[in-house]
Amino acid sequence: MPNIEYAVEMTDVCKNYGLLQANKDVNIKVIKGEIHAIVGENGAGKTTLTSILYGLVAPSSGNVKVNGRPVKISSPKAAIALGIGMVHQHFKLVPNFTVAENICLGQEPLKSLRRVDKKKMIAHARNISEKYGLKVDPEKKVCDLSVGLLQRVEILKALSRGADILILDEPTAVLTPLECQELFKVLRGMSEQGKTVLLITHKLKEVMEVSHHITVLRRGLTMGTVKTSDTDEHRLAGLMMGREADFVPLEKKPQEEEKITFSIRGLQVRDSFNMIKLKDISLDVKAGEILTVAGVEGNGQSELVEALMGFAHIEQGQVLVDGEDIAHQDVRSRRKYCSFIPEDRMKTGLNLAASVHDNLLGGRQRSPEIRRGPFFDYKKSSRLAADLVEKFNIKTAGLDIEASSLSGGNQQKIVVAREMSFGNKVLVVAQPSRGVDIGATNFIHEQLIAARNAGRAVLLISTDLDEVYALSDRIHVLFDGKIVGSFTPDSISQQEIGLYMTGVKGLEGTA
Amino acid sequence: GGSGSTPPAGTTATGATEPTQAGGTVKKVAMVCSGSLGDNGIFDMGAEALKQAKADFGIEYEILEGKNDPSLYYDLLLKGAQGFDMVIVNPGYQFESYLEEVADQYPDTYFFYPDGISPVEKDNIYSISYREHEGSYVAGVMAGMMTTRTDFPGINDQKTLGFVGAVDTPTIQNFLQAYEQGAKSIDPDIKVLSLIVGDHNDPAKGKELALTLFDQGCDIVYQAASGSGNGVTEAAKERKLYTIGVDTDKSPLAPDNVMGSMLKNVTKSFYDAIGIFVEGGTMEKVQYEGLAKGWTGMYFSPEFKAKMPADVLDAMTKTEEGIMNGSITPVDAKS
Amino acid sequence: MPFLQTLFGPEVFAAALRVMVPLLLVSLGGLLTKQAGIENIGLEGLMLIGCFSGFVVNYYTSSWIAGLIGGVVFTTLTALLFGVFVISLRAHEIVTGVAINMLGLGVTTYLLRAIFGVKGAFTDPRVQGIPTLDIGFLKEIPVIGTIFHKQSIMVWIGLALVFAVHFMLYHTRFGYYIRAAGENPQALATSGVSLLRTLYMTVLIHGVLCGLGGAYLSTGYLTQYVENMSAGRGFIAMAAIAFGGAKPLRVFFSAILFAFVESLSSRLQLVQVPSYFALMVPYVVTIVVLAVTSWREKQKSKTRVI
Amino acid sequence: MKIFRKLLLPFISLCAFLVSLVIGTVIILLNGDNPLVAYGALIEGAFNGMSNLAGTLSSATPLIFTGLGVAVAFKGGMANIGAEGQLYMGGMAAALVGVYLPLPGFLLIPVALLAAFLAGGLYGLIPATLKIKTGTNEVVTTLMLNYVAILFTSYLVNYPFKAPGAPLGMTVNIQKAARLPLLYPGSRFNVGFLLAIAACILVAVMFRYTGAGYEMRMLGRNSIFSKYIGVDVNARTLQCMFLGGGFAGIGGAALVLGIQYRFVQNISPGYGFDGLTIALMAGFSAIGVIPMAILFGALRSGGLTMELATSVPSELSKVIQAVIILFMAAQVSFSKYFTEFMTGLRHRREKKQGTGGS
Ligand SMILES: Nc1ncnc2c1ncn2[C@@H]1O[C@H](COP(=O)(O)OP(=O)(O)OP(=O)(O)O)[C@@H](O)[C@H]1O
Ligand SMILES: Nc1ncnc2c1ncn2[C@@H]1O[C@H](COP(=O)(O)OP(=O)(O)OP(=O)(O)O)[C@@H](O)[C@H]1O
Ligand SMILES: [Mg+2]
Ligand SMILES: [Mg+2]
Repeated sequence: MPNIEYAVEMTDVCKNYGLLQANKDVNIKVIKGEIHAIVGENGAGKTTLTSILYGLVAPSSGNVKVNGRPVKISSPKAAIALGIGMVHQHFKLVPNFTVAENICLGQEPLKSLRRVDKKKMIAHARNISEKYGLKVDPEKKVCDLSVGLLQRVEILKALSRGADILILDEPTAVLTPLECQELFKVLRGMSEQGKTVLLITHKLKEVMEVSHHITVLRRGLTMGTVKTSDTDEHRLAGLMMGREADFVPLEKKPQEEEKITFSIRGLQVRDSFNMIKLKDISLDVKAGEILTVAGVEGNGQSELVEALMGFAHIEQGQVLVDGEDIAHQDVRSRRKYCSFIPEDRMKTGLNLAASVHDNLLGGRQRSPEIRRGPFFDYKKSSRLAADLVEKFNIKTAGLDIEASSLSGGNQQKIVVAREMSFGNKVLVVAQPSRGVDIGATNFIHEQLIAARNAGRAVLLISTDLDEVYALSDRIHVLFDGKIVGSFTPDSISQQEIGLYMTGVKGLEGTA
Repeated sequence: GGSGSTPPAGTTATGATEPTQAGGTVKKVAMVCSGSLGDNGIFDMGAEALKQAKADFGIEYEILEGKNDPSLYYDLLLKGAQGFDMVIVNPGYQFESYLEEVADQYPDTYFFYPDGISPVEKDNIYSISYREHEGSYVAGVMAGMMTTRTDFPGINDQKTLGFVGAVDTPTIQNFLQAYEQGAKSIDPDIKVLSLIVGDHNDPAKGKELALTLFDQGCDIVYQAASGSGNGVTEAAKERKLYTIGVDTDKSPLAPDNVMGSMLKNVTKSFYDAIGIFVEGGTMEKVQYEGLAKGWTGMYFSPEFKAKMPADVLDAMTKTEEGIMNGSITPVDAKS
Repeated sequence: MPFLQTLFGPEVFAAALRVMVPLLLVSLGGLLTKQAGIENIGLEGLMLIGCFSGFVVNYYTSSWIAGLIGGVVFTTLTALLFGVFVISLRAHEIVTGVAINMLGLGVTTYLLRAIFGVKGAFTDPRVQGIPTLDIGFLKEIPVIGTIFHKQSIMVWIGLALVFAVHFMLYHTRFGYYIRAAGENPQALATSGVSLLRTLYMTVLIHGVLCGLGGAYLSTGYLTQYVENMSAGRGFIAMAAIAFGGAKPLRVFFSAILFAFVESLSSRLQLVQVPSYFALMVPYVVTIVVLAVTSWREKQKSKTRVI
Repeated sequence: MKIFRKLLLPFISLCAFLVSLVIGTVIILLNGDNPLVAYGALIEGAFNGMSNLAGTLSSATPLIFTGLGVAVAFKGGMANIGAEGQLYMGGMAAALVGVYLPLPGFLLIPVALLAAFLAGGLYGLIPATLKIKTGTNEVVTTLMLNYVAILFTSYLVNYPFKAPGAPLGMTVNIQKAARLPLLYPGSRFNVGFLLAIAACILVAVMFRYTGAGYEMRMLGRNSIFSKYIGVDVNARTLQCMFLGGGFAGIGGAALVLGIQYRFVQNISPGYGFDGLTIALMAGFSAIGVIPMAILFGALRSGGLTMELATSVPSELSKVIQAVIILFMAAQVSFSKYFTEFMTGLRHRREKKQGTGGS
């Protein structure tokens, strides 16, 4: 093809982390003005590749060209100078700064005496937040925001810098359908203005929807670039996983028993600012049922999970497991009946500084399964860990390496593997497939269904409606700390449920 | 030696006439220190003595520093005992338990145990201890008389004296109590305000404490605070008031504000001991001395002595005689 | 109440101010690195270097300004060494701090002997003390007068620096960068600010402040050098920093508090409190106050209502 | 490759060590001495012959204990800068038992050690309690408590328990039966060293092979995660601080019962702080503490010989120590760059051989 302008050309890019190779001679060409998707399993090297482009990671070898000119991008500063912007998979925000300060970081407006102009910052933040339809209070401290809001700040921060080449590393993982649509509108708009977008996501549906070209990575190698119109989700999945993607549709066996295993009665919880976050929540989960609490981030799901895990103080109400109230038990005793998949894997779900082995053993440190007498038996524990790694095919260089060096999705799999392995009768599951590739997502879903079919009670908290529809027996919608509606998946469309989630509908019902 | 005639740090010491050599062979002396040089105290004074002895008696010497690390003391003492004829165990009490063993292993080595009396009796251990209280008593007498001499520049009529000590140890108490006793012997109404720095090398705090005392109406502050004492001297200089130095002559630091120094003449005592050792003389097993041997006592720089009222100087001389002939007995806080 | 007069007379405050300044300057330096996320227990060593180099330069130039500059320069160089190891070589900051302390003590002691041939203490009339500022009209005012007139110039500079540092941290870009670097270096780096540049500049500025503190101790507060004369002030500074939450104004107040309690504790000895217990007071007070404040913060964060 | 990873760190720390020696050499040359002589003396004084070795090991003994004390606390998430104070409290307790308790020999030593452990441990509980109850930063409290302990013990030996006639605050000598048995006569190398090794092994086993150890390890790295997997965070915090303080306390006992045979005021030249450095350099590994402590002991006792054999003064050997510490501290990052470089080479080789290398 003669006169095609490439915004980005990366050739033979390699990156070694210690003994591990995250990128092996990766080649990718991004045409100016297109939306170019990068897909691949967890650990395929997507984040690494884009981090190299953004100057965050120094490649071990390889060449990068931007707008046709060969460049050495030694730091994000250099990348920014080249008009590159990035939305990071693991948010890069300053906890004790306000939203505005985070958005303006590095380009603060100045007033007299070279003082930073705080008013201007706030105004600026408010403007772009409205402009891009991602609502967030500019004066709130970032450390007080839920994951969903953090994602919005991260995106706004990148957009506000008006980059010509924008990299988005799994921006939609925690956004609601409406927010996703908003974002895609923005991206399309950018590409129409001749700006280039590099989009990383595990949701092939989105990829097919917005992208022009798709580059597939597998285990650090480029599997090639395809025109979106020439392919489909199934072929992509196959290319990503290197085998035929054969997703047997998840079949649920009909519920026979009506026994209520897990129920919440009149739950009230405040957040650290003493604001009521959950008002009089009541719900029942039957044995062999998946009950979903759907809702937009910041409406109380986080608090719900924390309360159930025993992290947040329960002000009023009961949490009953087979009729026994565990509302005021400590975490250890709760774990006897319940397993938890927390929404925040980085801090809560995992000990990133500890080995994969130690992470997989969490909660078992006292159980005889891994002991001989009073002591750990590393034969037993390693076997147990190895089995989990195998069963949940977690991609890791070994049991004794730090969890931090695993890719996001594989980290998530560790949490899921551990929590599933206890076989508790109650599962509290928050955002189980956040940032997880389709293979793994499908696998995790299979596991949840299996648990359900085995007669366990599963309480799912999720913002991903596809997931919600794929798994739920019943759906409760949480808005502003209240349950504003309950449905069965077949009784309501995604669009309509979206209206409940955003409070457009449903309030009159509970008022 | 009476007040004023006592020379500073053992310059004209006995037998310093011409370099002598007992038995031709060069005598090797080791000084084993629990701490490190630079303490403005017993280690530095000891080093000074060795330097003079080398010049006058042609000895060879080594100084082994223990850096206040007890786990090294044993090695230190051994290394000193090996290949040295005389070991100055400085200060003896820090090395007591090791000395007991080492002195047996090296019967021909001559162990010199300063600043205390060795509880272990051995033929080759010689203890010396200082009667700081004698000199301090004299200092107290002087201060007691001076603090009301309003005709003397800076002196007020209040009967308040000051004292700054490094750390509250028996030795420091020995300085303080006799000083107080001496002052009260002049006038029972005299108050002595005492402050402790809590550190041997914190001149800033020493100065702060001295200023505090001056604020309290003290006009003469007696310092027994080694490194921290330099701060006291500076405070006196700043306020144009007076301090009584300690250990060595402090007048060079502030000629007009150092109202004499109570020498704890370690240098002289070491020097003498080495002299006796080199010349093969005999030395008492235990010496507990002060004025009589000039190991402690007041010293004035000639300039300042000229300023001192005659009657005060007489009184000091009388006191010294009294102490030496036993008619005056200063309190001894060490025993 | 002569007893209370002893404990709380205006002299006590004047003393507190004098005592505070070296502590304050070093604390200001330390809080910067702390804000940038570097725990630095090498303050003691840096301060000592400042004491020594300030004194030596002053000795040879007989100029207090040159002395201050000298102290600042050498201390900053040492701080740079600290920076290279902690920032570029990613050495453990506490180990590095410990090493810096050993280095400071060792080098100064060695040079003291190498240069002046003395050990322990050294002073010389050639050294020109930092002048005091005699503010006439203040003298008239009763209490204020006793406290403020005739304080060293460095007292005033120190006070000014408190606000300077506050301004820098909370009102300039660089201040934002420092704090961001401390909380989430990645966030700063990805925002296009060079993390290295920020950290190194912070470490250098912190060196300057430590140098001032040290030089003031040996050529302003005193005009002499005594081996290891920083005497633990670097560690007290760490406490002041933690106590003030590494915020300049609060650190200023904790420095004042420490200094005040310090001079108070000396005076306690005058009312017959055994010295060992009197000397304990500053440390115990620190712990108690720190505990109380932390506890109150904890309560607040629990029941803050928006 | 596994082997390669295992050998890497030792190799790197060796390099770091060598670099620091080079710098030390420069310093010695500047001082006008022959580095070979100096280092020769250093090594000889540290290791040559049983008596020198004994000297090294005996000065390493208290350091192992304080190092262990710090390591345990840090591993459990408590930044314990207070080993010095805990050492003083332990030493004092041991001294009092050793001096005053009329017990038969075989009981006296165990009781004294136990007393030291308790004293140090309880003293360690103060900052731990403050932390869990009020959230007070332990770095400062432990630091301050050092001074308090030093002053407090000084008071005790200057007033209530003062040895009559002593010019400095100190207790009288402990009973002969309370002295730790010597392992090499003519030195202070005693069973305390073996106890120290045993303690390290014990702790290592606890951390690696017990639930409590696992929980402390997790707690030290991520308290939220620990809470989430059901760890009683407060209890564990107290426990590991008690352990840490206890071992530092025994360090004091080793000093009193094994070396000085009495408590003298300001008995420690900073074993607690060296313990901190040692623990950090050992990466808080209980076993790693042993070689590090021995390295420090060697530098100390070898330093003496060096100072004797050359004109290198004590403060310069301090500087050399500091330099060594600096470079040992920097080793980790060296190793990172080194591995990635090696992996790059491997990859290039594989490419030449045509294999994709996946
Ligand atoms: N800092 C690091 N240190 C060591 N290994 C790392 C590091 N970062 C990533 N890796 C490894 O590099 C490989 C690629 O990681 P990367 O994050 O690029 O994968 P990814 O495609 O982004 O996966 P995901 O979709 O889960 O985010 C993974 O195997 C991961 O274990
Ligand atoms: N990219 C950067 N990395 C580190 N520090 C910086 C950076 N940019 C500025 N600073 C620091 O912040 C201080 C003020 O920031 P400022 O950005 O206004 O300086 P500047 O040179 O005017 O930059 P600009 O060109 O953005 O105006 C500078 O003194 C500098 O020390
Ligand atoms: Mg990724
Ligand atoms: Mg008077």
